[in-house]
Amino acid sequence: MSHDKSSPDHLYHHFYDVDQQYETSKLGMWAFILTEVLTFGGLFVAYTIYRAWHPDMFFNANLLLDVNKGLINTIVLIASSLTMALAIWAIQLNKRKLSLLMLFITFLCALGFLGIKYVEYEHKFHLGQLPGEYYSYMGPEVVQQIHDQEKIDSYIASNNIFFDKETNRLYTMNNPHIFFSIYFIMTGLHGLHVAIGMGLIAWLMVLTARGRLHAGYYTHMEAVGIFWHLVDLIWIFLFPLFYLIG
Amino acid sequence: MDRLTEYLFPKQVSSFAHDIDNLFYFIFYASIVLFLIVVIGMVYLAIKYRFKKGDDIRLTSSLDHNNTLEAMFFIIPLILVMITFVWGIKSYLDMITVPDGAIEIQVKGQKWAWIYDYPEGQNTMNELVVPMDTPIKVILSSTDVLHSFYIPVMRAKMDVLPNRYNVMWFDANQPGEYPIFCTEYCGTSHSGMIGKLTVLPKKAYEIWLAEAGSADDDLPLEELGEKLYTKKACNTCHTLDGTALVGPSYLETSQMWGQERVLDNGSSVVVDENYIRSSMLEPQTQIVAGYQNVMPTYQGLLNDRELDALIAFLKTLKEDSQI
Amino acid sequence: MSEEHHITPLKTYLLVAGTLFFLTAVTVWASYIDLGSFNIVLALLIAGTKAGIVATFFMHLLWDDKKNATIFVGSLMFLAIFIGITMTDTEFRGAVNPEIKDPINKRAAFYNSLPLTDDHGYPLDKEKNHHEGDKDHH
Amino acid sequence: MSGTNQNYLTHPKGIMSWLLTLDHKRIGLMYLFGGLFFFFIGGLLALGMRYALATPEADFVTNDQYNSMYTLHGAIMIFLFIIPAIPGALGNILLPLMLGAKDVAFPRLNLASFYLYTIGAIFFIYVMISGGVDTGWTFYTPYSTESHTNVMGTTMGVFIIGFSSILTGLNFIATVHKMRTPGLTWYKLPLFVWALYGTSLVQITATPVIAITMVLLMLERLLGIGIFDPALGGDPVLFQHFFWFYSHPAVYIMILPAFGIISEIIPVHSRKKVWGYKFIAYSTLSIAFIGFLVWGHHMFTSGQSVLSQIIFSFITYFVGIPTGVKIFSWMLTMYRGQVSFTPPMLYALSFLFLFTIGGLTGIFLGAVALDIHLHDTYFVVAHFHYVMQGGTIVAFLGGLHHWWPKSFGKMYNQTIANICAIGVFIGFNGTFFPQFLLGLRGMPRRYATYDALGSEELVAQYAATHGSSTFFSGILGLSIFIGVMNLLWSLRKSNKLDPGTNPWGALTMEWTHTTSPPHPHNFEEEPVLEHGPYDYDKVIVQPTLKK
Ligand code: HEA
Ligand code: HEA
Ligand code: HEC
Ligand code: CUA
Ligand SMILES: [Cu+2]
Repeated sequence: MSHDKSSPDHLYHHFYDVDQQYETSKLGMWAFILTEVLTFGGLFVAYTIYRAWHPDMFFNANLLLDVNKGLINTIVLIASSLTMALAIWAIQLNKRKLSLLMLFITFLCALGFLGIKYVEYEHKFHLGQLPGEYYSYMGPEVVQQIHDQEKIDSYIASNNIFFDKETNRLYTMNNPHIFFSIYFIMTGLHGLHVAIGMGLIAWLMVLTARGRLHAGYYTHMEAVGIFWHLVDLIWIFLFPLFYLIG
Repeated sequence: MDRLTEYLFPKQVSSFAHDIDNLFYFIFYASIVLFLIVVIGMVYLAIKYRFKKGDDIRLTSSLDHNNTLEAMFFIIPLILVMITFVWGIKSYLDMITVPDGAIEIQVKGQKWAWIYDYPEGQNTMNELVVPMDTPIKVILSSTDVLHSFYIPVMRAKMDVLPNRYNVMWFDANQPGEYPIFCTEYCGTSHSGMIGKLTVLPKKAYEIWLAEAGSADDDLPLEELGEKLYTKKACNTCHTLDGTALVGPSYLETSQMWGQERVLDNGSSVVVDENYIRSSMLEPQTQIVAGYQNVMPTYQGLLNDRELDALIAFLKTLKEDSQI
Repeated sequence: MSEEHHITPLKTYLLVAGTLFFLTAVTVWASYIDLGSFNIVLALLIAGTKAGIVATFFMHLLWDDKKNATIFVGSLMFLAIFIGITMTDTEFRGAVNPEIKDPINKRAAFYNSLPLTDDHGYPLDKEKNHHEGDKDHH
Repeated sequence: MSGTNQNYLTHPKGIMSWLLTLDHKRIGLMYLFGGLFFFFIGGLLALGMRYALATPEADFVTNDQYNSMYTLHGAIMIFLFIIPAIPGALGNILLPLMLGAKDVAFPRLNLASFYLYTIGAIFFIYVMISGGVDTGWTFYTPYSTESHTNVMGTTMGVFIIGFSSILTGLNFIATVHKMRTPGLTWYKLPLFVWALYGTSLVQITATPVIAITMVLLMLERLLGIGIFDPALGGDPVLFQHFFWFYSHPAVYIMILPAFGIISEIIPVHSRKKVWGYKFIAYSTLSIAFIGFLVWGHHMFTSGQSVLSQIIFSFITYFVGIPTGVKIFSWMLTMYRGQVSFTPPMLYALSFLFLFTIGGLTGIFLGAVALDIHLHDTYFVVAHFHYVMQGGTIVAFLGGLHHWWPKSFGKMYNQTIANICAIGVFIGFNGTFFPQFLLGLRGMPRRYATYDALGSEELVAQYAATHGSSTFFSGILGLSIFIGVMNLLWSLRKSNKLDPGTNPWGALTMEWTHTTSPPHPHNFEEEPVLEHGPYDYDKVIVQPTLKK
């Protein structure tokens, strides 16, 4: 090899020096972030267009989401972003223990996030607020009050529920099942990213604990950090788009 | 030019066809010029500067740009392209602006036939009849997947979407019979989804319209059935000679008369008038084993007499085959 | 090599996180006052600000090679192209021929959904619906 | 170029050293043979289709079989051959060599990318065995959500190959930015590198969208999410936006590497400085960018809004201008050069001829009013074969002949190669030119039969044109086949070139600074740049092989 003898062992043979390697990895990571933005982007397009087409559907269906849980999750994710950043800060100063602790907290936050999501999903599954064809939720009141024609009428007037006199059947207006399709796909894909992020953070913890990462070499952590902040960044948009505005 | 048009294009039957063909010729001749510049230039340069036997390998010219020439690379295409754009859009706007007083015909695409509903209530299948020199506005929709309604002689085409309308218009300036194609892939018999456009002089059209739907009243049932077999597009899926296409051959069905037909859910049903009738009106309820649930319903497209006629026709097949 | 890399002071990080929490509170609060269509604009503005903060500080774009920031901004630009041009279609259909503006049956939308009531308006038992209402579109 | 005999083909040895290799050259070769294999399958399907179309009736295959054949033909050619395999093969082998780098930026990612390609390919093979798929390579909903064929397998395959493509793009971008040897500035890069760079930008920006589109399509089938399905209130036209937002830029993933190849071949074989270096370089980037703004020109009859029709038509034309700049520059490169008619040069010249036809017919299609007549007819089929087969594949074959001695240290029979190049040219024009006529006369594409058009005269007309197209497709297939066999035959043991060989007297770094085939680590010493890639006005390198 053409490296001088002093080159550290974490330098791959095809780079000239550690700096080139670090910069290259970061550039690669950012190119990857671009692909992530566009993957989610496709879903944001679907969201925007259906929202523009059916604002009332979004408004009504939005009320079925639990703002508090969304808010807690937002806070949890921002906190985890902070600890992730601090983990890098700590490793840059060679505070390995602190870095490990920060990673661990990040990991716990991620777990908490998924836990809350699980509760949310579970509740929706139970109610039949499912994507697409499987959507079956018509609002709790409807089921109870259904044999009272007047109440049906008032319900229809207020809630965009359509009662078809010919077939004598109830339909929800404006396809909330599509809202739920988009909701589940976007939050689901985001959740998948959180889970992948957890795996990566666990891997970082192992590397750090073994002393493989240190102030002189922490590219992995920097890259995972960027990924993790992206996960946070996407949630920053999902939260208001699904939970807050209708 | 006319000879060329005759060779290159189908007839020009709509009022905008001529304009579109001319747009084609404009791009065509401009392209030929550009193409010849590239090809003649290329061949000339390659031969002029070819490396001949016995030549020495030498340093070649360092010439690698020429500002005027490069500017031309931009400017000339830009001009050509802008003309094309303006022309293309102008013609396009003509093609989508439906003139007042157009006859509105509803066209439904379904696997694999075209169904036409006339404003006066007549309906036909696979056979579109229109008067000459009258704008026709077709309102398209589909009952299943995407199709595309294409009349080459009109230079008109529009996709047919489920749960959505699309609009297209044309006017015919020559009587005659012309093909209509489906140009959006829609399954097995996509290439069989072919309709016929008949352009009649106005008078003849009125007579046709008055008779449409009632014209066949005096035919005997079997003959009417035979006619409906092609008219209602049964033949896209059912043959008479025993080969199975998308659906079972009528010959097979008629030979099963009175016997048990096995359905795809394991049960079976006796082939009789009622079964055949429900096969046409509610085909999705009883699916013959080995076939898919693709037959469209003919509810509303066949009246009682027509149903009887088809059944009568079916029954004749068995007898024919026994002779 | 640590000398060469920028080390962000702890204070910055804490400040950034504080701002993010604060903006979260603001956006939740803002969602409870009715501003009409301005609600969504406001929410997106706040989200955009938060995202910008995350990218510049947490993701270190401020101190990085400018190429990385370019890539990131580029990705947003392509997303904007995707949304923007697609909407020139979805928002303007039917400008010439109004027939094509809306779906034929907005509700059809949901016509194969499960009927909740039987023919007399009484609720049906859910299990049973699931099988009936499935698949068959017509 | 010292005399050590070590080269990447023979060192290290053993099957595992290939399967687990991190060497970009070996990965490139694996892509090459994978790609050729699928080219062969796709080509056989094409010939089968041509045979079926020679007569109007469905006598050779049934409708369903035909529909499956054209879908697999299109999908395999696009997703398994020209998108991944060409940058994957020539790009991988050459990019680091041209940059004076020891490898691409992320060798492991590179191998992962190849394996993703393999997994995707396995999905396709599974689809072929399990009875095919019949949606067309465009997967339009709602047909694709209800078709009973193996749509899931195909979309899964496309999804996975999409990731492979993304990883390659990402890798190349990092490589071009960070791995150049000192002194190799942007304007000293060979134009092939610019082309790969542009390609990679398109790959990473467009491909994620096809990935998510495929996911949505799969979910649509599994769960009926309703976003694209009109039966559930969705919009099928929206699917087309999603699909073409990827697939239009994807046609530039296919053609930009070909542009790069041509930009290498013409200066080398004309022994002349390339004309308008900067114009060619920047036109690559502008094509890549403008390519993102025109996807709707595939949807002119879909019922999208009039506003979009106008916007898309307008921008479509602008792709033609930077492309034209390239074409004229290549042509003028020969001016005052020394042109030799070697096999790569013959392919390059026929590229100029064929691609110009293909590109100009794209302009016909960009004119909305005319496209309404031509959309989904054989005119479109002819257009895209002129650009893809006549453009990309011809350039690819040229590139293969150009760099074959570099990659393997073997020289093929040049006379046979020249004959095949001419055979491809004739066979190709004979196959696809008649299809323009078919399309103008209204023959729709994706038709398994054309026997019942309601007009005997029309059927006879179509049959005659289809017949001649089928006849020439035989010549085309045979020429490509012999051409490739000629290359493979050169690999026999007895045939060997001197490691220092530079058969064309080229000046780019892969020829001047390393052996043929190259050293496992590319360069024995750190390469030092002595001249630009096209300095034929300053430097003479004797070609080691004379004709
Ligand atoms: C390698 C792939 C490739 C390339 C490079 C291109 C290049 C172009 N394509 Fe093509 N195209 C396809 C592959 C490709 N296409 C495929 C696969 C389909 C069909 C998909 C399907 O439906 O299955 C398709 C379909 C397609 C359509 C849709 C047709 C339809 O379905 O109705 C259109 C419409 O605008 C179009 C236009 C163009 C244009 C304007 C270019 C331009 O980039 C061409 C630019 C080049 C030139 C213009 C020639 C050289 C320039 C000069 C000589 C200078 C002078 C120029 C001017 C005056 C403009 N293409
Ligand atoms: C790269 C892209 C590519 C290439 C190269 C080709 C090549 C060919 N194509 Fe294809 N084609 C498409 C992409 C391509 N096609 C696409 C995308 C569609 C649309 C599909 C759809 O509608 O969904 C299509 C559709 C299509 C149709 C229209 C079908 C229809 O609409 O009904 C036809 C009809 O003639 C056709 C013919 C051919 C022919 C004769 C060739 C010939 O050029 C093939 C000649 C090649 C060979 C015969 C192979 C030789 C190879 C070797 C010998 C390699 C040897 C290697 C080893 C031995 C290891 N193609
Ligand atoms: C799109 C293709 C298609 C068209 C058009 C079509 N059919 Fe069918 N038909 C089928 C298929 C597939 C079956 C078998 C599955 C089933 O029973 O639904 C079938 C079954 C039948 C059967 C029962 C046959 C048996 O052997 O049990 C009858 C009767 C029938 N069709 C009559 C008609 C008539 C009459 C028409 C025209 C007016 C028609 N069909 C048009 C596809 C079609
Ligand atoms: Cu209907 Cu194709
Ligand atoms: Cu395109």
